[in-house]
Amino acid sequence: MNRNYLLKKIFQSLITIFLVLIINYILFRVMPGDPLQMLMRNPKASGEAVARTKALFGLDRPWYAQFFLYLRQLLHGDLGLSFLHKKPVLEVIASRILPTLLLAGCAEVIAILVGTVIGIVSAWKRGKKIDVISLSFALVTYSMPTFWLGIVFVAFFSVFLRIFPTTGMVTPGATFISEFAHMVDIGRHLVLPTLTLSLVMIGEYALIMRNSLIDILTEDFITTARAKGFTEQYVLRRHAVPNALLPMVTIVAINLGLVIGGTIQVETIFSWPGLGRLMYEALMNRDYPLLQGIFLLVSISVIGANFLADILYSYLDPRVKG
Amino acid sequence: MKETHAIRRRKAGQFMDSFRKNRMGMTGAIMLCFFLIMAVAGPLLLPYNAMDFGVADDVFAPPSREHILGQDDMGRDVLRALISGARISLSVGILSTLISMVAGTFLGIVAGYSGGKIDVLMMRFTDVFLVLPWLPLMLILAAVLGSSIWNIILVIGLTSWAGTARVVRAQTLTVKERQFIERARAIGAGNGYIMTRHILPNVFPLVFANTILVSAVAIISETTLSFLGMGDTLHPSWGMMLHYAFESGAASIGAYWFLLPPGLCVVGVVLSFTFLGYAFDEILNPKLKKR
Amino acid sequence: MEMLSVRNLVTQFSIKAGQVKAVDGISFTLNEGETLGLVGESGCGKTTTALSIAGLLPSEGRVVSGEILLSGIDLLTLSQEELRKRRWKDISVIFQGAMNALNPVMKVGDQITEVIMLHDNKNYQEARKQVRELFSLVEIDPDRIDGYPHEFSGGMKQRVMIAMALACRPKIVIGDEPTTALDVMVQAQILNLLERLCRDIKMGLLLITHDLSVLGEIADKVAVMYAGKIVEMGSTEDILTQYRHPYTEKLVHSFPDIYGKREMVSSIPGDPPNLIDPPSGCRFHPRCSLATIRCRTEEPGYIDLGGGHITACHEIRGYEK
Amino acid sequence: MKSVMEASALHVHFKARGSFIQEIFSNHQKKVKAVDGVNIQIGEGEIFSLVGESGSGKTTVGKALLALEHKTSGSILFNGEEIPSGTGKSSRRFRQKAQMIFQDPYQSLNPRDIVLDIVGEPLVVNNLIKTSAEKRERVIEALGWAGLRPQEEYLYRLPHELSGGQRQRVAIAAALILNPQFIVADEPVSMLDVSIRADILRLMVEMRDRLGISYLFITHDLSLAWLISDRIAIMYLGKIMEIGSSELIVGSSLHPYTQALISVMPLPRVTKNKKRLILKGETPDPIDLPVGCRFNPRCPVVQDICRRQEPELAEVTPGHQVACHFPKKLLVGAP
Repeated sequence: MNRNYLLKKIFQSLITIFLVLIINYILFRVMPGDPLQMLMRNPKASGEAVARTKALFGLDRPWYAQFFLYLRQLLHGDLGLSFLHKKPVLEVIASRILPTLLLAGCAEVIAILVGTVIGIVSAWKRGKKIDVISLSFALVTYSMPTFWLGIVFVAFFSVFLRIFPTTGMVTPGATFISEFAHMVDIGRHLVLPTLTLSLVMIGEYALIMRNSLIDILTEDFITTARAKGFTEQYVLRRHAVPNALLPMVTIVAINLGLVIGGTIQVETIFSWPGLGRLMYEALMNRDYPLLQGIFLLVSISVIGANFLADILYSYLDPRVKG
Repeated sequence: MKETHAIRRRKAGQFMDSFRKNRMGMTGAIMLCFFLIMAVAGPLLLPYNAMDFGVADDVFAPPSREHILGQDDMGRDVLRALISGARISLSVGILSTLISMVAGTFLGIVAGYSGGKIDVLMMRFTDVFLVLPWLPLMLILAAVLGSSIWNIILVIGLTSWAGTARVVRAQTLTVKERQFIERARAIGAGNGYIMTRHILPNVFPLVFANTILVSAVAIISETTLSFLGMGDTLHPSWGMMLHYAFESGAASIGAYWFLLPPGLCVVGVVLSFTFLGYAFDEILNPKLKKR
Repeated sequence: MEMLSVRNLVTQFSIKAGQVKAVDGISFTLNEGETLGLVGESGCGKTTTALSIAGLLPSEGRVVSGEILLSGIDLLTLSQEELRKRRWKDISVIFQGAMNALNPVMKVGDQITEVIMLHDNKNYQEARKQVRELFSLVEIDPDRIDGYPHEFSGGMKQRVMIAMALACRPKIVIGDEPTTALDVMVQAQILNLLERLCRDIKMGLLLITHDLSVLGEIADKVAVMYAGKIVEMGSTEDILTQYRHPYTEKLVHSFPDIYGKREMVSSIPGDPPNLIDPPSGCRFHPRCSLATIRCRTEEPGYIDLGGGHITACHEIRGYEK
Repeated sequence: MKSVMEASALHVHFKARGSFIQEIFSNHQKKVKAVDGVNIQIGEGEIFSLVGESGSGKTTVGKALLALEHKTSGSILFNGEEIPSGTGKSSRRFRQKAQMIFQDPYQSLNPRDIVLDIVGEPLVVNNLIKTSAEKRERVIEALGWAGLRPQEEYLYRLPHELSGGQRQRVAIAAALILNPQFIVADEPVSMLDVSIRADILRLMVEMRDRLGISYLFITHDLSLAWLISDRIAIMYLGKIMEIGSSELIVGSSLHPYTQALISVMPLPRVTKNKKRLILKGETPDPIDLPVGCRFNPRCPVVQDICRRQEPELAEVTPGHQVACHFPKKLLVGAP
C-alpha cells in the first residue's frame, strides 16, 4: 500500500465527514422543537427575551457563522445538554458505548465467519442439495425484520423454554460471588441479542460470498490452477477464496451502518443498555441534542470503518493504486 | 409495427423460458401473487375497521371459528387487520421503491455517463447516503417530517436510492465503454439521446433486478419504522400490528396468533421479492450464468 | 521419439439443443522436440482438442471415445487422482490471454513456486531458486519474482506463463493461442522464445492458433481442422505450398503475401457448420467450389500423399499441380 | 489530387492520471502525448492506411479526425474547412459526411436493437426522414450496398442472431446510409475470422470505386494495409515514422522501425529460417517520451545524435518521407 492511496482515502473520508456534518446541522435545525421555536410559542416571551435567547444560541448571526459556531463546539467535544438526562450528551453517550460494542462486535464476528463459510460451501456445491439448503436459509434470514426475529426468540427461548433471560444485560438485583460469575451472567444475557443480530446478517454475507465466489470460479486463472494439478480444495483455498473475499471487505464496512440500525431494534427488544436503546429513548422523548450526538457519533464511526476497510482492501488487492 | 412487436415478444419469450425454469423465481412469483391478491381483493371480502374494538372478553382471545386468527389487544379481528395491513405494507414498499429507483437510476446514469468532476461530486454525495446509518437517519427524518404514510414513503425512498445509484453507475460505466456508444456519437447523437436510447435500455435489466431487491428492503424498512413507533396510526400496516403486539406484551402472554401472522406475512412478502430479484439477477447477469 | 499420440479422439458437449460433436475422430502424433500446429477457424474444435488432452474439459463436455497416449500410457484410462498428479508434470498449458490466466492477487513467483513444490517435492527456497532460473530462461529479470501480474506488460505476462509452463519440465506443452492478443513485435519475440525452447530443452509443442501465417515461423507440422475433423495434415511446407484440400487452399490464400502478387485475398463463402447436426458427406461441401454429388453423400477418407502428408478430399485430382 | 481530409501539426494530449497529491497541489500535470504532431492528407477516393502497434496513437488520430476526440492543437480541414466541434448545425452536417466503422462488431451494435433500427439510426438522429416507410426503404438500400441480401431477411434480426461478418456488414450499412464522403475504418477486420476478412475489405474497396469514398484505414496488420491502400503511414508513439505509397513502404522502406515490422510480419510461407529484425522490449509508456528520436531506445542502428535530436519527417524521394537521421536499407532480400 502506498502513501498516496492513504492520503487520498483520508482526504475522501474527511470530505464525507464534512458533508455529514452539514446534513446533521441542517437536519437538526429544521427539527420541530428547536429552542427558539419553543420560545416563540410562548406568548409571554418578550421581544427582548427572544433576542437574548437568539444571542445565546448564536442565532442572530448569519448562517455560516452559526455553522462555524457549531463546528467549534463540536471540536471541543461540546455536543450540548441532554434534555432527558440533564447531563452533557457526550457523558451520556460514553456510558452506553461498551454494551453496544460488545453486542455488535460479537454479532458481526459471528456473522462474518458463518456467512463466509456458508457462502463458500454453497458456491462450491452449486446446484447441489447443500447449496439449495444454504441458499434458502440465507434468503429466509435475510428477509426477516430484525425486531420480529428478536420477539420470536424472546417468546420461544425465554417465555416458553425459559433457558435465557428476557431482558437486560445483568440479572436485576443479583449479587455475584466473583467477577467470573458476573461475566457468565452477562454472557447468558448476550446470547439471544447476538443470535438475533447475527442471523439477519449471516444471510446477506452468505449471499454476497456465494455470488462473488461463483464469479471468481469462472475466471481463467482458476482453470490455470486446476491445470497445474492442484486438488480442488487447494484451488479453492489458495486461489478462489482470497479473490472472492475482496467484495466482502467492502460490504462488511458498508454494513456497519446497518448493524447500528440492527442494534436499535435488538436493544429495544431486549432492553440492552446500549447506544441503540439510548437512541430509541431519545427519539421517543424528542431529546434532540442527544439524538444529534448519537447520530453524529455513529455516522463518523461508520465512515471510519469504511476508511479502515479501504486500507484493508488495498492490502489484500495489490491492483489498487493511488 | 407488427415485426417489432414480434421481436419484443421473442425477447420476452426467451426471458420467460429461462424464468419458468428458475425454481426460485417461480416460487417468488407465486408467493407475490398470493399477497397481491390478498392486498387487492382481501379488504373487499373482509373489510376492517381499526376502530372496531371488541368487548373485554375479546382482548387477546385465541383463534376461534369466528376469529380464525384470534383477536388482538383491543379485541379486533387479527385476520381482518392482517388483510388490511397487506395493502398498506405493499403500497408503501412499492411506492418508496419507485422513488428510489427513479432517483438512483437518474443519478447513476448521469454520473457514470458524464464522468469527470460531475461524477466525483455525485458519487461523494451518494457515498454520504451510503455510509449514513440507515435506520437512525430514517427515524430522524420521520421525526422531522411527521409520521404520515406519505412521509414514510418519502423517507424510505430518500434513504434507499444510494445503493441503486452505485449499481447503475457501475453498469453505466461498462456500457459506456462499449463501442456502440461511440458509434452513436459518430453518427451525431447527442448525450441525452445516448443516455435514454442506448444506456438506459442496457442498464435496465440490472436496474430491474436491483429494484425488486430494494422493494424487499423497503418493506422491511416500513415494518421497522412502524414497529419503532414512527408508523401512521390511521393506516395500520403489518409493522404497526407488530408494534401493538410488542407494546401490549403479546410475547410474554404467549399470544402467538397476534405475533406470528404479521411477522410471517412480512417475511413472506420480503422473501418473494428477494426470490424474484435473485432469480432475475441470475437470468440477466451474464457472469452468474452456469459455467 | 513419439511422445503424444492422439487416436480417434471424439469429444462432445451436451447443451440444451443437443450433442455438439466438437471433436469428431481426430488422430495425430507429436514427437520429442517437435512443434505441431493445429489451425482452424473459431469453433472448429481446436481448443476442445487441447482441453481434452489436458483433461480440462468443462462439466458439459466429455471424451466419448479414442485414446490419448502419452509415452504409451492412455490418459483416458487413468483415475482422476492419477491424472491430477500428472497434470503440468507431463503436460502443461500456455493459455490464451495471460492477463486473465494469472491470479491477480498472488505474486507471480509464488504462482510458479507452488507448482514446483507440488510436483517436484521441493521446499520453498529451492523452488524459488528454480523460478529465478526459469525467469532468466524466458528473459525476465529474476528480481521481478515478487511482482504482481498487473505490474507486467502483456508480453511479459506471457513470458511468465511460459516460465510457469516449463516449471516441471513437461514432455508436452500446449500453447492455446499464446500470441493472439499481442502486438506483432511482441508476438515475434514470444515465437522466437518458444522456438528456442523447443530446440534447447526438447519439449514437444502443440500450438493451437487461428492464424496459419504464424505457423510458418515456428511449426514443423501442421494439422488443419474444419468442423471437428482434421482435413489435411503434413509438414509446414506441405500445408503452405503443396496443399491439396480446398479448405487449406482457401485458408492459405486468405493471408496476403507481401512477397507475392498484390491481389485480393480469398474468402470462404457461407458460415462454419452447426456441429449439432453437421452436413452429410464431406463437412466442407456446402462451402466448397469443387463439391460434387459424391462429396454430399460420402465422407472422404484420408489419402496418403507420402512423407506424412495426408488429406481427406474426394477431389484432389482436380488439384494436381 | 484534391484532399478531402487534411490534418496538420495535430496534437492530442490526455491528462495522465498522476498521483493524488500531484493532482490536487501541482499545476504541472503530466500528459500522455497520444498524438504528437501528425500531418496527413487523404485525397478523394484514396485509401490511406495508418499502421502501428497498440499505443501508437493511430486510433486517436482517427477519432480526432471525426471530432470524437478533442484535439489539443493543430488543424483538421475537411474539404478545406476546419471541422466543427460541439453539436451545432455545422457539426451535424459534418457528421453526415464523415463516418466511422469500428473494430469490434460484437461491441459496436447495441445488442437490444434490431438491424432496422441500427442501420436507420443515423437518419433518425439527424432528422433526415419523416416516415417509418421512408426509413425502411433507405435501410433496405443501405443493406444492399453492404451486401446483405435479401435485405428483408435481416431487417428484424438482433445482433446476436448474426455472424461476425454479417454484423460488420450491418455496421458498414449504417455508416453508408448517410452517403458519407470519408470513412475512418478502425481495425474493421481484426475481430473477424480470416476466411471472411476479404469480403469486408473487398466491400470497402468496392465502395471507394463506386462512390468515391475516401478511407482512413487503421490497422496493426501491415500486410492488409499493403493489400488495399494507396498510401501507408507508419506510426510509433504518437508520431509518423514513415509515409509513402504501399509498394514503397513494403518494398523499400528506409526507417528501421518499418523494416523491423516488415521482417516480423507473419506470412503464409515457411519462414522458419528467415532473417528477422526482432526489436527488444515493448513500446514504452507515452508519458515519458525518450529524448531525441522516440524510437532510439529500441533502434538497432542508433547513433549519438539520435539521443539528442528528434528527426523530422523529410522527403527522401517524391512521395516517400522518413523521420530518421540515417534512413537506409538494413536487410536484403525476401525469405
